[in-house]
Amino acid sequence: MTDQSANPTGPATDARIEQFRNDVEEMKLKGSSGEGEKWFLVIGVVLLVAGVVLAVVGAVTVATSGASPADQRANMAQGSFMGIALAIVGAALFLRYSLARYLRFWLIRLTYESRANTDRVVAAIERASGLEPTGPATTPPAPPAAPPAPPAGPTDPPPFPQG
Amino acid sequence: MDKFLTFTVAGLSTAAIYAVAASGLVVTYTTSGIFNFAHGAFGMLAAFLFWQVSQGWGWPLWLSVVVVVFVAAPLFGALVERVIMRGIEGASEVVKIVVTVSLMVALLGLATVIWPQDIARPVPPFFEGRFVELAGVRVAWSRLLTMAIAVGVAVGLRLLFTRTRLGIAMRAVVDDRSLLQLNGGRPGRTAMLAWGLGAGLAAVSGVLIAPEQTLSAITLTLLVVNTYAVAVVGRLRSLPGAFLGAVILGLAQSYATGYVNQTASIGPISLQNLPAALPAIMLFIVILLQPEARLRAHGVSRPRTALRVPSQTTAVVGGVALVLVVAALGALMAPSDLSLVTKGVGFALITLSLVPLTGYAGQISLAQMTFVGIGALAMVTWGATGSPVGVAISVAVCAVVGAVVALPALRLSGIYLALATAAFALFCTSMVFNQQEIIPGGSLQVPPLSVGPFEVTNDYRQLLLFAVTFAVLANLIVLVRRSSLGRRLTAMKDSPVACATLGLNLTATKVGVFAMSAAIAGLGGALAGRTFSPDEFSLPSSLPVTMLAVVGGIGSVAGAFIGGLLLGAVPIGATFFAANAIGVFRFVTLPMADLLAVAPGLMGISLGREPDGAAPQVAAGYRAVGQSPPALATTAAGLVGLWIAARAGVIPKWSFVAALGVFVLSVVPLLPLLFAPVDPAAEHSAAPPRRVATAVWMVVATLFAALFPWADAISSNGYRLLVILLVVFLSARVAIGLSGVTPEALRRPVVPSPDLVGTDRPLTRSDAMDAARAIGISEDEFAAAGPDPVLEAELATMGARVGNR
Amino acid sequence: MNAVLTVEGLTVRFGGHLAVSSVDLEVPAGRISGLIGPNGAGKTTTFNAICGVISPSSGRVRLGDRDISKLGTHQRARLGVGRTFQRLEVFSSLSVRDNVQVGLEIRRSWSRRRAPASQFLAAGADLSGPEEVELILDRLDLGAVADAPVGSLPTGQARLVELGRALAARPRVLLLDEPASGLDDAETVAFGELLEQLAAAGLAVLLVEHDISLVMRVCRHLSVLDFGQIIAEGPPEEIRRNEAVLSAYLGGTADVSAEAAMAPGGGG
Amino acid sequence: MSAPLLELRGVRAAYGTIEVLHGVDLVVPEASVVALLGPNGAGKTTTLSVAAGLMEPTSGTVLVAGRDVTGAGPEELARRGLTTIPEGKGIFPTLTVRENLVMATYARVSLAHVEAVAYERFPRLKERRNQVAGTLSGGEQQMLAMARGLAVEPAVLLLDELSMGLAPLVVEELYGIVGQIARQGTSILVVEQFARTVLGVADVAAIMVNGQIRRVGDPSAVEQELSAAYLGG
Repeated sequence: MTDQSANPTGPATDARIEQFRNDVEEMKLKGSSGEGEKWFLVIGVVLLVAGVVLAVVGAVTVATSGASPADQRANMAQGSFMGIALAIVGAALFLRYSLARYLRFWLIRLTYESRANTDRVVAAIERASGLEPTGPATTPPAPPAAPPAPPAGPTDPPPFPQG
Repeated sequence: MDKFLTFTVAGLSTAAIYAVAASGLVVTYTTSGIFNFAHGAFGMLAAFLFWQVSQGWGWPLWLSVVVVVFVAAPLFGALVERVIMRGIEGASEVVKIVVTVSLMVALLGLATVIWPQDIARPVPPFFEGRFVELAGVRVAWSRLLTMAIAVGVAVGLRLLFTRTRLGIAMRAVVDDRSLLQLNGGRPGRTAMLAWGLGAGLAAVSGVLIAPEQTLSAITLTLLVVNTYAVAVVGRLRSLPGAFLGAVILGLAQSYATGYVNQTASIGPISLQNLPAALPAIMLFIVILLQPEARLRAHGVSRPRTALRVPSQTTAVVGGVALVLVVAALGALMAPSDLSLVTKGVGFALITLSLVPLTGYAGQISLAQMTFVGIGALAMVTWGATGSPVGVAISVAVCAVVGAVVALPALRLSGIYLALATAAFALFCTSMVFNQQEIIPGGSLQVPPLSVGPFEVTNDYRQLLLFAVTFAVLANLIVLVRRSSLGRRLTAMKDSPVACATLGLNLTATKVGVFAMSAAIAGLGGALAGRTFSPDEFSLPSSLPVTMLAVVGGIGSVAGAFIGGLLLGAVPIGATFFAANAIGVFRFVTLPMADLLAVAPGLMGISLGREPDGAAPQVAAGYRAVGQSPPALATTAAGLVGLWIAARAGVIPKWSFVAALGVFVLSVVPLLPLLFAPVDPAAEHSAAPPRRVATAVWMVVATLFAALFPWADAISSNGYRLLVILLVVFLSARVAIGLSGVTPEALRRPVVPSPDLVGTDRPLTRSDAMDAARAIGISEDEFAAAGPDPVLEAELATMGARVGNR
Repeated sequence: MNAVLTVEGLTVRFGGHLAVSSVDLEVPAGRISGLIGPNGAGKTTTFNAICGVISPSSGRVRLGDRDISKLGTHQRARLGVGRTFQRLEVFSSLSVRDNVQVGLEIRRSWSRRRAPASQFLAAGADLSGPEEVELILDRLDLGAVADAPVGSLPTGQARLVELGRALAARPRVLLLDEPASGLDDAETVAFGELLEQLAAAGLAVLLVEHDISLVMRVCRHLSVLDFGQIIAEGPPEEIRRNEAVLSAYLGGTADVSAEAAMAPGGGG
Repeated sequence: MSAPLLELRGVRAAYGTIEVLHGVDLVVPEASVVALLGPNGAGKTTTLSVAAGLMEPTSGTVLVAGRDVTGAGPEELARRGLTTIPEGKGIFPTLTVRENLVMATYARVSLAHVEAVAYERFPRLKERRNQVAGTLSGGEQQMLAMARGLAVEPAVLLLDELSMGLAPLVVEELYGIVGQIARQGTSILVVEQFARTVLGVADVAAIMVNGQIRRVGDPSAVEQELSAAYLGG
């Protein structure tokens, strides 16, 4: 149409790319499952605190109000007990989503490391016994009992880097 | 001349309110594709809140306006979008309509609970007592203010939608949601803002209308229904069209008030209520003028679940069983309970009328009770002796009226049919059922049926009549579903365009189904044999019928029955628990009756998550029961036994509720197991020890629930109800364990969990990375796990050893 | 040859966008006519205008000697315009047999006299409804899946169901909109043979298809649509060498063999 | 060299239960034009949707500027400079030309700038700035879409089937602009059915068949393979 000449490439474009990299770096990511768990963690803490506060308030109400013992019982049942229940739920949530994260991590890591080590042992033995002289240690044979891995093309990722 | 000017000003002021309300409706519809039937209820809530804040709590006027219009309403609208509407985005039109209608009913119930109709709640007009002289006519400042606000809203919306990025994005999201995302817009947030804006506009209209009316939840909600007619002028999408419609309607209503002789009448219909009927008339005219909707080929999406069509044998057996059970139960009931139950089964007949229309053909009607009323009226007129000829005439009249009402709207999309039927209900209420000449004394006594020697002389016979009619009609409908017509209706629901290219006249077919549906509803009215008040034929009475029919599972006859019983259960429950209330702490006490008033609406809203309704799920769990005659018999016997025990005063009311829950949910599904022939090869067959365990469990669970002194052990009603629910739930879980079969509804899809990775198949690098990412560990951190030095050394020496050999 | 379907000066406008512009088509009986063209050239729009799903801004559609331009979709269908859809429009909650049966039942609901069955279903002329359905299922090799819900079928078979349903209405002219998409190679070949049988039995077929090898094999006449206009017409061999067609498909210079370049041509 | 601006690693994606991408690896390095070619139904558009964030992969990762952004919303990426012009017409048909340009301003550019760039490059759009976009001709609509791609100065540009339904001359002009954007240093991933169309602009061509990348190489070198892929070879 009118102007087919290209704008000159300049420092401005590099700056644009740089800015893009920074923007992407600062982007808040959501949607990963870790995010949901963080929320539960927060809810757990909030419930814990709210429950304790409610329990205390309930106890104070009992102390200050209610002429008759029946009234006091009612308040206790409805205020303090509810507070304690909330606190327990909150604590449970907190434990579930804080501890579990790390337990799971260690589990995966242990599984993975043990598997990697098994692979290396097998590879070493094979190498040593001359079964597969060219086979690099990085080609883990599938465990015999395991079902076949999902179809893997050229996209199959390289085995986990060692060290 | 003065008179003309006066009425013009009054009309323009009404028009201004309509315009504001309608623009809110158009904003939400264009941005989300959901026609908000609850729009009027939004405005109604705002009006009440405004009264509460300004009159109840005595806050300054300006602050009240700000709080209601600019804070509470928009937040509420955004909340509704986020919590309810986002879930039904891709749902069928029927579900969309039912969910918003349910929201309207729920809000109505809520308003009645919070602001009971016990006192008058006057709201003084703005600038009270201040007038301005215009061409010799005194015009209140408040009217000028109203008009000024409408103009302001018009200008504001115009600017918003053409000048601001947010407004343009609201229009863009309709065009192409994902393209908006690719541009960087956030459709979810845009939709929330649009709903907030819509609710804000509803609030403006509510606050403006509050001083002009006595605050009544139903009147206010329905008043804003008038805006449907206004919005239709702009084909529900155009703001200028809506404003034009508002002016036409406002002026027409005002002139009708001023110039139509209130005492004049056309035949038996007096013109006194003409202004109230004008919106409905206008809606019909506008719909008539609309060009036919274009057919579209979308490509057919796969249905969520294909509904099973019952065999005719099942239908016949079911019908006979229904009649027998109803007859047995009815014989045992006290007169007061009997009349309630009779009503409930009568409702089932009316929900049944929606099965061919909504379930098979995918169309919706919001005026079923109006057809009941027409049927009843025709019966009174032509069958005063209770003769079957009168019934036949009633049915025919309803079919014809139904066809005439539906014809114009059926050429357009489903939403117009919903609007047209709603308008028809309003029209009939004001022009027919509220006319002294037509229903003298404000009550309509439908003569009980009398066919030769069989006369319906009491409630029990009435109940039998309903049960037999339901059974027969249900069988006919199943027959229709299995016939060529049923296949055609299903096909039409699946792909209208394909049907048209095969030579099916879509409009004629739909009109036929609508007429059939109206006829069945009319039959329900003609056979009712009781006294109706005109209120029962109004729009607010029709809405729960449609809602609960869809909740019950409109695709099947059984679903209609469940829906009808749910509908009947509300008044039964309200009577049963009339004196009870649920206390939450000691701050709030909710009467059960109030909770039940909100319940149907909440059930309808829950459809957003279960669009197929309850029946298919329940049916899956109980199908085996229906196939085992001894199980069926035991079920009936158990229910009757419990009922007798309750009636005889052996077990108290609460125990009856608990035992009923336990019996129905955890005993009945196990019965087939108990009676199944012993076949070691069969999957669900049970070995004798398991049978004994099952039988023992059944007896223990039921007896425990029936004999536990609920009322004495737990003093608060609320806690008692919770504990009973818990017991019922636990017993159902045990039942599931015993039968070893997980009900369909409890089955969850298997989602691969990061916890399992590496244990069920070889761990790949991307699995490990996925897992690591899931718990927030970076790639580098993960890779840092170095080789084990001990193992490394071991390997080295091993390698050396082997190598040396 | 006597044209069953004649389209004259068909023009469809969406807003200011000219989707189809002065298109003329003739579809005679006993011949498979192809309508090809790049994506967005207006093929489906032409179909929609022929069967009355959209109304054209101008132009006429004639079936035999009768002008059907003013009729509604279902009236045109009753006169003998049958079609399938680019994106499947099957009745997915019904079984395969019921899909075909609905087609038949809809026909019987408006046609007292029996429309002459094409020779493809010659035996069907005197059959009862269920027998005719079975015959169609048999001819289309759908007997094995007759009771399966269509929603559960692979696309290839679902397309056959659509075809069977259209045949049950006994059309005089059949419009097929990309019937081979979703079919594998073997299925496509079989489908081509089926089309040839249909045409041999005297049916007029208008085929929109982007699988050029199929089009070249079965069509005896091609019309090429580009920007809503017919840019070339003639037997396939001629079209293959047509410069205008090549540039419509390839954009600019054309120096590879037509077939290789056109193969992915009208893809959508 | 720093991380490529866009990278897909082992991406699998499915519509419902039907997997259409069976592990796609694709790299778009800084300042290069990558053409993704392949026959209909190969999964090109799906690949683009995954890259743009419109679709979440069932497994595998999407890296933008070296950061794993799997699961990030498309709007977040778009606002930062990963611009996508989808298949067909990347415009809002009921908005006016000017309003369409307003929608581009989410990507942190001023309307004045967007309008200046768009109208300078396509004077025809200026004449029609108050016309509803749906009534423009096909070519003009595509120009409007491209104007957005031009004006927001994307760091990464994803283009889907630019040539669909357009006259050769228009396609040529549009690709001239693509080339110009590329020379500004923007990385471009362009999906096309025909290798010929992008020969002039692409640095690398990747051939996609049946949900997998079959070959990556010089555009002119892959052409032979491409026609084989089309003919089912």
